[in-house]
Amino acid sequence: MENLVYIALFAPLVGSLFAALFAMTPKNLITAFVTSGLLFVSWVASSSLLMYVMDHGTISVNMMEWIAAGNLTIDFGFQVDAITAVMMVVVTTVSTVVHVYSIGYMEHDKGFNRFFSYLSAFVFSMMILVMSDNFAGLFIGWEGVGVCSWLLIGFWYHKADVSTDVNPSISPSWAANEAFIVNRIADLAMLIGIFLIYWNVGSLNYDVFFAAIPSLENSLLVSIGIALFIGAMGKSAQFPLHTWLADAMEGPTPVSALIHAATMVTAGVYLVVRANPLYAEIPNVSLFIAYLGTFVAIFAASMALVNRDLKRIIAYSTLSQLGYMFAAAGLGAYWVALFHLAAHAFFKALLFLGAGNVMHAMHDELDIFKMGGLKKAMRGTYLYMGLASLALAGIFPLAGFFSKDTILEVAFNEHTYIIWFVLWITAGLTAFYSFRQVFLTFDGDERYKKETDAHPHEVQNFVLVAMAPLAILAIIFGFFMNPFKEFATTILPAYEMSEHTHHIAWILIIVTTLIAVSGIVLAYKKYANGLVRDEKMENSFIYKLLQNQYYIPKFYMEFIAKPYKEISDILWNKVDMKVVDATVDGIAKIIYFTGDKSRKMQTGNLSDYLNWMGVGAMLLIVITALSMSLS
Amino acid sequence: MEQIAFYLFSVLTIGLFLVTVLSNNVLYAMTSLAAGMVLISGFFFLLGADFLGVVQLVVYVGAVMALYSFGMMFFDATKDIKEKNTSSYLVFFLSGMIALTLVIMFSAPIMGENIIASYPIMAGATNPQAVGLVLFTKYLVPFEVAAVMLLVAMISGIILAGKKMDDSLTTKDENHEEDDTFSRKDIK
Amino acid sequence: MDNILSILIFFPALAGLLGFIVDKDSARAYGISVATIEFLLALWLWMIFDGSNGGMQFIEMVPLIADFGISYYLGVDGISLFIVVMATLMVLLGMIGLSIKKDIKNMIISLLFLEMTMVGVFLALDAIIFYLFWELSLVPMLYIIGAWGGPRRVYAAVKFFLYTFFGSLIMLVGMLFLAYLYHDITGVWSFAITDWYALVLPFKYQMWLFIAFFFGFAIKVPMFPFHTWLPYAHGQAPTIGSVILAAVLLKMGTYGFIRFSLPILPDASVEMITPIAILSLIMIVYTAMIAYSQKDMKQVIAYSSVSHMGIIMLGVFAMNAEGISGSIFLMLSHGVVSGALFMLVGVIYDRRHTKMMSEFGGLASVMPKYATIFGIMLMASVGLPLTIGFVGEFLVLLGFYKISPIMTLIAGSTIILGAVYMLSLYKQTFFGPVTNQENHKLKDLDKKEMMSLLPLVAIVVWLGVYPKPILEPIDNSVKHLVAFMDKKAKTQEAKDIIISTTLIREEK
Amino acid sequence: MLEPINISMAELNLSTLTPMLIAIGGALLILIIDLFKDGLHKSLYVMLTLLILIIDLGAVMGLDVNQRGFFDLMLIDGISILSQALILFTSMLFIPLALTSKRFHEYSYPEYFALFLFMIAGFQFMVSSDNLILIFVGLETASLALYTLIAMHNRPSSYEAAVKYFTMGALAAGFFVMGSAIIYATTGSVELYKIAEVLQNRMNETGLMITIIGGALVLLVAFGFKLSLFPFHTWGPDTYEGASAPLAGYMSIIPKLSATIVAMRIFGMYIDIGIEEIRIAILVLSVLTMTLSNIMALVQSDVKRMLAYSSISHAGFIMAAIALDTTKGNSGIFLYYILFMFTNLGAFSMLWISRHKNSIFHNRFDHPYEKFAGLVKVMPMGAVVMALFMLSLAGVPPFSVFWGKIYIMSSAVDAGYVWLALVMGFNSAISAYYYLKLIVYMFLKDPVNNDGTIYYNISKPLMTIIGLAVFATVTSVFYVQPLLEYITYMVGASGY
Amino acid sequence: MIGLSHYMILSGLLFSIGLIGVLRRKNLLMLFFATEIMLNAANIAFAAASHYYGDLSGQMFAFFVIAVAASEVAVGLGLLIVLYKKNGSLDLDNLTVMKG
Repeated sequence: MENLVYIALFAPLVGSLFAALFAMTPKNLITAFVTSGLLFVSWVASSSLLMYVMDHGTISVNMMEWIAAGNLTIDFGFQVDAITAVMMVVVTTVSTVVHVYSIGYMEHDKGFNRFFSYLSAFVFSMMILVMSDNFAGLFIGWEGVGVCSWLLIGFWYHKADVSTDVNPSISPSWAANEAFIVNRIADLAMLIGIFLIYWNVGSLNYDVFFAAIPSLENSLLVSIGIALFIGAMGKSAQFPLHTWLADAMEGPTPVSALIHAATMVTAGVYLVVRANPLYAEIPNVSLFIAYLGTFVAIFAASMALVNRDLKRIIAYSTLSQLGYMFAAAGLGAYWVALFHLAAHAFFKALLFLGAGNVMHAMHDELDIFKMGGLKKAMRGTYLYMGLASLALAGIFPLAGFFSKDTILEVAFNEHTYIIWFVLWITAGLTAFYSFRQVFLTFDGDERYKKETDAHPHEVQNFVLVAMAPLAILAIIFGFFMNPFKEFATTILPAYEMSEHTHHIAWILIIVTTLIAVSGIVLAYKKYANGLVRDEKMENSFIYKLLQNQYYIPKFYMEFIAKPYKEISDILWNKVDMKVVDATVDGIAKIIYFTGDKSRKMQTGNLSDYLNWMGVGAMLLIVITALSMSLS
Repeated sequence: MEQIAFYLFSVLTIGLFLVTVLSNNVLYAMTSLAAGMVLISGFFFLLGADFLGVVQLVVYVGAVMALYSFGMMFFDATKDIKEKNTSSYLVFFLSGMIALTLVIMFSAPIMGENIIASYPIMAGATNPQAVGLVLFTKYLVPFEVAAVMLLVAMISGIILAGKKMDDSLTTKDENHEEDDTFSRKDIK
Repeated sequence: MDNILSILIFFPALAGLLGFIVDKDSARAYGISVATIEFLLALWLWMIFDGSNGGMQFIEMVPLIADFGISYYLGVDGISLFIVVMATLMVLLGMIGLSIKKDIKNMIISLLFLEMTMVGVFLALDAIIFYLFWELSLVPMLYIIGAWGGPRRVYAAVKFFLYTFFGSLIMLVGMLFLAYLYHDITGVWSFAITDWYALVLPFKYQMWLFIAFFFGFAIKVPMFPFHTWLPYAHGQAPTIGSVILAAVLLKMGTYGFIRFSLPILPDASVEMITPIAILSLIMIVYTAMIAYSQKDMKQVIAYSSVSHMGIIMLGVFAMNAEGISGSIFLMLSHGVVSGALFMLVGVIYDRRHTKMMSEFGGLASVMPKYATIFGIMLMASVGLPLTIGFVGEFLVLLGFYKISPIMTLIAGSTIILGAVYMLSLYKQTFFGPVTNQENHKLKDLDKKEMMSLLPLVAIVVWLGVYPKPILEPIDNSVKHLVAFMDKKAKTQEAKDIIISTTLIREEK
Repeated sequence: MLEPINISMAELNLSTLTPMLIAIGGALLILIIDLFKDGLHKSLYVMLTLLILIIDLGAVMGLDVNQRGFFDLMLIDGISILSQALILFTSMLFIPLALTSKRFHEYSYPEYFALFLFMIAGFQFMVSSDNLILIFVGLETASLALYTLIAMHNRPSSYEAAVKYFTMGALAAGFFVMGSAIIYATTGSVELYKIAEVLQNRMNETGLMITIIGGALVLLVAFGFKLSLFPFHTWGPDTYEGASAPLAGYMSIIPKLSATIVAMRIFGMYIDIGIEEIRIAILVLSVLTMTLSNIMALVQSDVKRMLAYSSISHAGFIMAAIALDTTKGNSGIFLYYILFMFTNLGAFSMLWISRHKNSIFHNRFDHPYEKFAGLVKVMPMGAVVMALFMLSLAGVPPFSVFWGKIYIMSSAVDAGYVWLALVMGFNSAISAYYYLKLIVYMFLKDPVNNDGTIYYNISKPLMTIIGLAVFATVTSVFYVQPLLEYITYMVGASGY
Repeated sequence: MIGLSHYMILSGLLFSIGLIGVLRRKNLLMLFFATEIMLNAANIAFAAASHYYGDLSGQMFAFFVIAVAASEVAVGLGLLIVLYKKNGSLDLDNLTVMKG
């Protein structure tokens, strides 16, 4: 089994390195085949591991010692347990699909080989992240996916910067940097968490740490919990570190599908789920997580309502769904969070890939106001995206229905009715914006004919075929909820609904389904027959507020980025040059100046010299008189 | 008697030397210097240092003054020398302060009670005899060194005042008249 | 071969002397050959070095001025071994990548002499010998900066020399005072560091001595506010000068703290943790911000060096094996990474004769290999896990966390601020469209440049993934050191703060 | 009538006098040779002087430590032997600098060499007596000869230099005599060991302290002049500039060394008997000297003048060691002088070989910095050698001056004057700037005048001397130990 | 009764007068006069101390001082002659080529 672990882990790396060899050469299909093939291998290995773990429980392997200093020993240790196995399968599944999809999507891109190299490298990092048996290993993966994300968001690095009016993300490279830097802020907190663990437990291994939790003080656990969660907030783009995710849509769409929907952004959720013994001990923090998640869910959904950018809408919906996951995890329903994570991965990836098809067809036009009526040209894509949107909206029997409803039930069950209510509202909003997007894109008049010079056409068949597994999973995954629960709860706490909740569960389901359906209906009413722009509404304060993402990016720009730059400039020009350096030079100058002044005593006139001797004698008298009187 | 002589001589010496340092006329200065020297020999006689007094007269009034006279004639310094004595306040302040310090110092009970003379003035001998005795035993080496010093002074005087100094080899360009065999051979 | 250390020190110098005879056109080949031999010697030293032994090895001792206690006293332990290896490596790679045409022979000879002094500093166990090499290292560097540098090279070179010279003279007084104290207690004159270790000094003296040493080391490091010579030196120095300066010369300062301040003055070191940490934090944050506002690529890296040196300083004063080992490892990694970055800037400077970021943009499209290597080094510089930069930084922050969580948090901002300025640099130069027409013609890395950069890339990855071969000997020596300090410390405060690893293990 | 006095030759211990007699005899020999034959080449006289100095050195080395001779007038103790040997050795190194390829006025006089030897004899007398009379006479002999030697260079600046030096010297002589008179008046003796005894007894007399200290101060003025301490140093730069380079180099060492020895004897005595004020006065003077002359050296534009100021600064360094009055400090002085001598010998020789007859780079200076610009391109070896000397002067290890510096700094630390060591450190740092300036000119600038005639005055003997200086400067670390051992023994043996 | 102090004070005063001359004079020849005064002042002190202690060393010193004074005059005049030949003046204010 150990070999399977290594195969699952290193196959993507091999693929990545192989592709890297061709990174600077023109497009070569072999890179795509090799990487995709190896990913498939990894998927097979992961799936077998899943099976194995189901039967035999956790597998642990220790590859080698990584860092050892003082009392600290960090190994490259991997363990595959239920959580990991689920994550591995999700990751490999989505990434295999995305790889294959990319063969079509990146067909004409100059950086074709490079793209596959990056993509596989990402998968490798993600695998490390989920497979590591200690926090340091997790951190490797954590940072690794960060870098790959940076590389992939900035994949089209050659694009120039534009002003935020034209493109709120400025440029791919700008967005990439933003993503990296924001993530780093969170990583710092995570590091602090790791340090706290080390100095109080003496080891970074999950097992050791979890075993030690009962003996640790609560305040300490709270600190660790907060620190780790801040880390998770960065990676999962929770408020207030969420801005990067929307900007990350600058990357190629497969990247958005894989990284910014299905896998990397869920790493935060994974962390919370993974650290469930910790969070179980600190209910206050958990509750905060739940509230924050809830807030983000509605917050992001609200922004999605008005956005015109196809990918950004999906990005906000991802954000919103991540909020759901955190809400579940925060409420203690870890397996539910994990289940929603998996389900979301499938349908969201599908949605993104569909969006990629649309983009392709529209020559990279993303404004849904400029589309419409695309269903004629792109039936398959329409089908996929509709399906995925239904799943997202939580319509029976699609995967989203099961997972989302369970979360709502949990919220209800925990008597956190506010959470339930907000999430319930959000479910409605979700349904509305998803279908607003679907209808604006595919239904109604063919606005693109006027607005653009695109000639939309369906993508290659193999691409559609490649997307099929995701579609299938999006449909059927919900039915695996019970086996999933059984499997996951082998190591996660089994969350059971109270009797009461059980009884009214069907009411909740109906209520939820109702709001989702009404959302869809509303969207249909408004948009299915073409776009009617409501100037008044678009100029209203709330609309503007939402469109500008509550002015948060602007706020960050104006109150953090710009002042930072200005302070830096001041520090350099004013402080470092004019104070610190000038002091040093000033001392030198004073010495030099004194020399210049005192050389004046050397007048060249003997008479003055003789007088100096007299002065000297006088000086001696004064010195001695002083020292005599002092002593 | 001794007191009268001391004070008289003191006042005179001080006066004469003041003339020496303050007068703008070189002739006055020199004359008063010579006179002061004579008076100083008077002090020597007063103090029983007869030999020293005589040497003082011979060397100073005889030799040194003669040299200065020659020098003065050479430099044609009889004409009034215009000196720009700037910063005289400083000069007088410094000298005054130093004088004051010295006076304070010397007002102290300098005279030691228990000091045993290393080279006592012998009872039976005249001063020149006693001086001679010490000079040619204990101080023979300094005496000889003084001789060397005078030789050095003589050589120096001759060289410096000599004709050879008129033409400087140091500044003479010798591009066409290279130095003798040695350097030509060894120049790199 | 018991005298391998002497050979290591004097081989380059001898080769430098003989180099006067070598023909101008062959000088570079000569230099590379000599540097290769020297590097192999260093590797060999590593091979025969007993990594499990934390003490000094290959000790050589010849009394020089016996009456004054000065002897030619060399030794190597895990702390110094790798810095020496790195120094020889950087000289070798620097020479391979050398692009200077003017007076190349003088350059090669200067480099070889510089190599002698660098190796000497790290191998010396006698304070005066240490000081000797320490001062002597200024001379070739002065020449390298002053003769091949930019427009303000003379100013930069002189500033570098005088500033360091000034600091080290204060340090010298400290050394003399220590020797005096040693003489006072034992009746014997000795400048041997190992002898000094045995001294248990009153707290007051420790403080004064600490301050004296501090000036010498802090200026070299360079710690805020003594850092202003560095941007000039780097800004004006030729590539090779910057490489050596950043990779090796700066490490002398931090090495000095480890070699002198900590074991000789443990109580004072503990007492001074807070002030030093505050200075280090200022270095870390302040210079990172300044780096962000630079317009010259090289200045960014120069200031980033200061910032990273701040982390190293923190690690040194973490007073536990994790932190100190980490800081030594970080010295190595910073040496490799900043050396490589300076080489990379040199590459572009050779082509365009400018280092201003505004002149570039979109280089990634024109020079993909260059951009890749730069990117790898950038990631190592910002401390990405599995690159060399992470291990040290992680250990340092981890170690210092024990001292002060808040300060660690501030210090940790380096991972953010570092990313800010490095990514901003990368974006400005490598990303975006190629705006400047001249950049279209740029050639990617040639063979020579690849030869000098690829080994560094390999090291960056290798030691990032598998730092054990280096970390373990370092750690052994550091544990040795920390245990020693723990034993020697007198004040309770110091005893509390210094965490001796072995003791903890025993408790467990 | 007086009794005849019987003196046995053995009691006189004439051997104590032999070294000086050899020098004087040699000088007379040169004068006589000149009488017999005119126009002999200077190389003859140089070699003759060298031989005489060698014999002299042999005689000095043959002396036993701690003996007195000639009615206890001569005092041959360790420091006397040491300093005589150093005087002779240094003279031997400097005198061949006369063998330039170009002709200079002073070397056309055989009397130059005679005066040189007389001067050496004067210095030898000065250092080997504790009788103020002999010290004074020796000092004056040497000084008068030296004034003449300076003036014999025969160009306007050398007269100016000689006159300035002479006049200030005359004033200093006045102070010396006055100081001695005060001491004599308070102690009734002119011999230091007796003075010390009497002073010790009279220390407690009320009101006398002021006179005791006053006398020492007046003497200190005189020595301040000789040692060129601030503010009595003003002759220094001008005289160095006016004198020929070898003589300037010589003046930076030997007259100062002799004066240092005497100062060590006199002021060491005062400090020994516990008059702290003198120590403080000396310390203040030396600190002022090293600092002020250092910063004045910063702004010089002529190398020789810079070296003059630097020598003054080094003298301040040394004077500080006198104030410490420890065996280590006093040994340090000798060590410092020896090591400093090699370097300064080299530096001034380098100036000397680059001396042009007419100043072609500057209308006043012989050796402006510009002259050396880009030297490394024109004459790499010369530049490297000069740089070595500059680094040594700046106190960069392992070159010679460094060892002297740390030894003196260490003795300051030992004596509890850590601040003094720090001041020395600061000054070394400041001084590095102007030494560096020359290096910067030589290595980092482009040549101004590239006709390759900078080493205009070069000759084989000069190169040999420079080679020696380089060798001694670079390898100093190997001979410091035996030297130090010897010096410490000698100094310790003579009770300082 | 005239004591040693009287003579010493006289000597001190004369010394100071000499000092005035040295510090004040610009003409080298006249400056030299002043140095003679200083030496003579010291001589009086020597002779007086010698007298009061009944010791001859002081007289010896005075004797040698006179010798030195004479030598100095010789050398000094030699220098002055050279200087005068070249400069045509003995004024110190003309002797300021070297400075700074």
